Amino acid sequence: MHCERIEDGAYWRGSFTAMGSPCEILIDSDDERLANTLCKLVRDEALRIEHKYSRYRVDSVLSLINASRGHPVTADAETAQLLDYAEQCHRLSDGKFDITSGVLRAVWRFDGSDRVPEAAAVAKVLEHVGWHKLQWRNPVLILPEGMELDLGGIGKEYAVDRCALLCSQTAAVSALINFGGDIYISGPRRGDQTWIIGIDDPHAAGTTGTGALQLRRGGVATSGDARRFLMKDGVRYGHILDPHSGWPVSGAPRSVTVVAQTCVEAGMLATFAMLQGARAEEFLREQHVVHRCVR
Amino acid sequence: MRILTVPAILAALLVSGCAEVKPWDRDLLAEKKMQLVPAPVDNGLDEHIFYSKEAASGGQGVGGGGCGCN
Amino acid sequence: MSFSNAKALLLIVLMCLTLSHGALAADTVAPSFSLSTETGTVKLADLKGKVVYLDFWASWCPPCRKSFPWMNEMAQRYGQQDLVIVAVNVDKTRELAAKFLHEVPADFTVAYDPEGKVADSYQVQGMPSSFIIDRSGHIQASHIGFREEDTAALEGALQRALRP
Amino acid sequence: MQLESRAYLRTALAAASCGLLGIAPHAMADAPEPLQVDSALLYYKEQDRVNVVEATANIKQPLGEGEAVTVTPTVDSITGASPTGATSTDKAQSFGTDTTPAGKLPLKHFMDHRYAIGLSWEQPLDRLSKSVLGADASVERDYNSIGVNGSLAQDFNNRLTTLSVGLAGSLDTIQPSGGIVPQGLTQLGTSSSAAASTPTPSSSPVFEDSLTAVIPHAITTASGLVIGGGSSGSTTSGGSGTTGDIGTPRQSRSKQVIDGMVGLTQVINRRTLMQLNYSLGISSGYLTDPYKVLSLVDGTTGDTVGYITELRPDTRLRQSVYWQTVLHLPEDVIHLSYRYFWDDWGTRSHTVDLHYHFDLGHDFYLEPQARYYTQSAADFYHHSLVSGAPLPSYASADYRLAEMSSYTYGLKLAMPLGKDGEISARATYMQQTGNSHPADAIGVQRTQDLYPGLKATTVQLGLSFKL
Repeated sequence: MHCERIEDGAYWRGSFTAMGSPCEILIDSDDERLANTLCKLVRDEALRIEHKYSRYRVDSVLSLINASRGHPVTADAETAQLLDYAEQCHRLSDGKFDITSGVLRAVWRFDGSDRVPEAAAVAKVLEHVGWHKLQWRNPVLILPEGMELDLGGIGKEYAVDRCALLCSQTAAVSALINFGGDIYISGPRRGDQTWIIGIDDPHAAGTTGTGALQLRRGGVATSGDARRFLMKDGVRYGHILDPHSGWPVSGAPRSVTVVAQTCVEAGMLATFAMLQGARAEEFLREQHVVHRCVR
Repeated sequence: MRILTVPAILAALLVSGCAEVKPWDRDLLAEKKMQLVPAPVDNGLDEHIFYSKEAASGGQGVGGGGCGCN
Repeated sequence: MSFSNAKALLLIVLMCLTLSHGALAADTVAPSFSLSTETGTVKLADLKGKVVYLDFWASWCPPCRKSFPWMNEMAQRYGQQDLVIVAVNVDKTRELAAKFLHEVPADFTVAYDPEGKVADSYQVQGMPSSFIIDRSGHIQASHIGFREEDTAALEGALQRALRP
Repeated sequence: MQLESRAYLRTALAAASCGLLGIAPHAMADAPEPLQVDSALLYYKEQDRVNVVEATANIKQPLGEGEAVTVTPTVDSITGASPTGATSTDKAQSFGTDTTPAGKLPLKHFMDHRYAIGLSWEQPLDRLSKSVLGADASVERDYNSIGVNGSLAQDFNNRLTTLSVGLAGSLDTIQPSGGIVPQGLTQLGTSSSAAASTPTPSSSPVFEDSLTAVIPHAITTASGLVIGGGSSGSTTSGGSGTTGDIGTPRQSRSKQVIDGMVGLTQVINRRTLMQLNYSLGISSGYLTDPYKVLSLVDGTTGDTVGYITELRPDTRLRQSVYWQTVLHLPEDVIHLSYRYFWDDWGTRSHTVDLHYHFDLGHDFYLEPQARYYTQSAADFYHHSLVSGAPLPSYASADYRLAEMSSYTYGLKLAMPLGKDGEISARATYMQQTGNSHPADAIGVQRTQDLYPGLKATTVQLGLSFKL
């Protein structure tokens, strides 16, 4: 954990790595002791959530569920809330958002190559995909063998909002929390100033090309990642998969960034927009949210 | 009818007496309890009872369910 | 109802109609103001060169509740193009405004004018009322009330004012 | 992929996300406005007379920008006994199966259910004016009503003044239970009508069952003379008469009511609002109460010797001036109104109504109410008629047309329910008093209370919430 004073920005910045992404917290305050407290608080919470819901940790709650082989598992309160939320998003997206679609990564590896899987291979994996195939009656979950849950679309954004909540409960100070592009801003900076957020330009990974956002409060999330795609016979396959077909959503933009009241909501709206494929921009305009859509 | 000169004068007083209340000074007037009929359902029930127990009726508004309780 | 009384009543009402007068006309210089905000003060003079969307609102005014999300969107959409939104609250106490802002957050500057002095200098006619002040400090447009169908015209006026 | 309707999805997703984090969702510009329900259950009880249980609700669905549709269903059930119009006398009187002991006011037991529905559509025409169009219908065992109404309100003078005009019309049909619409001013039970001028009914009135019209078919008068069962009538005992010949349709009458109103609302100052309405109403058609009679008394002894059906004019012109003021004290609010009502039936009435809204803080409030009402008698009101004397053209002994005054006291307590709801309890007590010993009472009538008056209490539970 590294906590340093950024003189020109007049804020403290804590940085660490969690959930496979660079994480930072910016605190609009001159109080070094408070900054350190908040940095530690945020890091601990981020690591707690990562340990609990990471696919890569054998002892995580998610791994235990994925290894339950059809035996009922009783979920704790926090996990139950996340499953309820996933179920609501599944319903609201007409089944397009499905946390059981993670297993498709077995046949889809978006490394810029042209290795598009055979239809048969995709169909085989598809047998283990589908929220309707499991049984979820809070707090008991029955996950058939071969199926896996993946909180990819929710976990990081949830961690951002959780950390922001803990910060605002600890001190009435403006803080910006950024876990790999998923951001929450708790309130206006001193002097009623805004935080300025640059948006990655997928065409030139790493440079802020598509204009910046000035925000006093709210969640920002980005769905879509320029670096993960396949290219075959001149056709670009984005990495957003349609759980019904098992194939990438056609005509999806390269990335969508959305601003909403919370990071979780912004992330879900961005994901819903990507799942709309060609209709992404129209969907976002209908939602009356501030957004950036990059094709 | 002579009797109507009273309302005409009342109206004159009513309207001419209007101090210019600025839009930003209408906080009290916007409150629910300051509406002319703050509880329409209570009002409707009362009107129904008095309509069926007295000769006089109405006066406050127009329309609203006929009833055989004359 | 005898005819003479009816005439009298109508005359009085018509007389009353003439009392009202419009808000500040377009192209007049926007009256200057200095108002306190949550974290300091905001002065119109400091905003020279920027386009200001000045909105008068109160916690007890239902359409105002609808205008805030739209103003948030405008603040985020045109913030970098020198648009400054100043929402002047005319509630008599700060608590009423605070309760409103808790439910309907503002991503723009909120200023307080409990006596309505600035509202009076702009001859506000209704709640909410908004004024678009161009970069040279002149009122380009004013609008009373807030309805969903008004937003297109309002955004158009903002874009015209923002055009360099 | 067809996502849920846009506005619903955004609200549902925001709510779900905030639910996950345990925080309250922020208001959104185009969130669909919630349904507003204001409902109430009323229990109305008169001393020895009528009981009414009524349930009603205003269900309002805003459609955005000030437009809204409101549905108002109402159900009430009325049971008990209502005065027949006959006066009490020092001897027992019997009406069909009901026997009224000496000194008691003859009452008629009945039961009825009323189902009513109202619909109104409120629409803003421009920033300063709005229109409300409505329709309503109500159905009872013996009374149906359908009506339409419309009103227009225009704001002037920076919304300090509002001029509103309204119009309503309704068509009511009356089908007396018993199937017969009695001939007015016709003596009961005798084939020959006391008043030569009115045609004799083909057969004496025959009645359906114990719920029949109040008109008896056989009377034992004070002197033991049995009137009734005339030459053509088939006296039925046990009150389970037949409805005339089988298959003849039940007789009915209709009446039309048109009401107009012009209203002026004016903001006087920051704390005071006033309203002044002038209303005009014309009712025409069958305005008589088919169930009411008048006692025929002996000119010297005052003994009841018979009964005669009432008859009211078939038109009525009603006018009223209504003034209300609402005054905001530092915390509390006073609602005071005065109404002067007059009609071409000769009734003049004054009504003063005062509500004092005690603000107890945090949306709790206590609201005592006091109402004073007084009216003069209709020209054709008579507590009874002298047998043998020339009949007036119209006559009714309905206590609601008599000279009387009434006091009503009420108290309402309300408290908030959740974020936008309210639960309330309300009770009122009403007492009507009139002239019990009129100067023109004859003989034995002087010993009787010719205007027993009415005492009634109500208990009402209210529930408002948003869905």
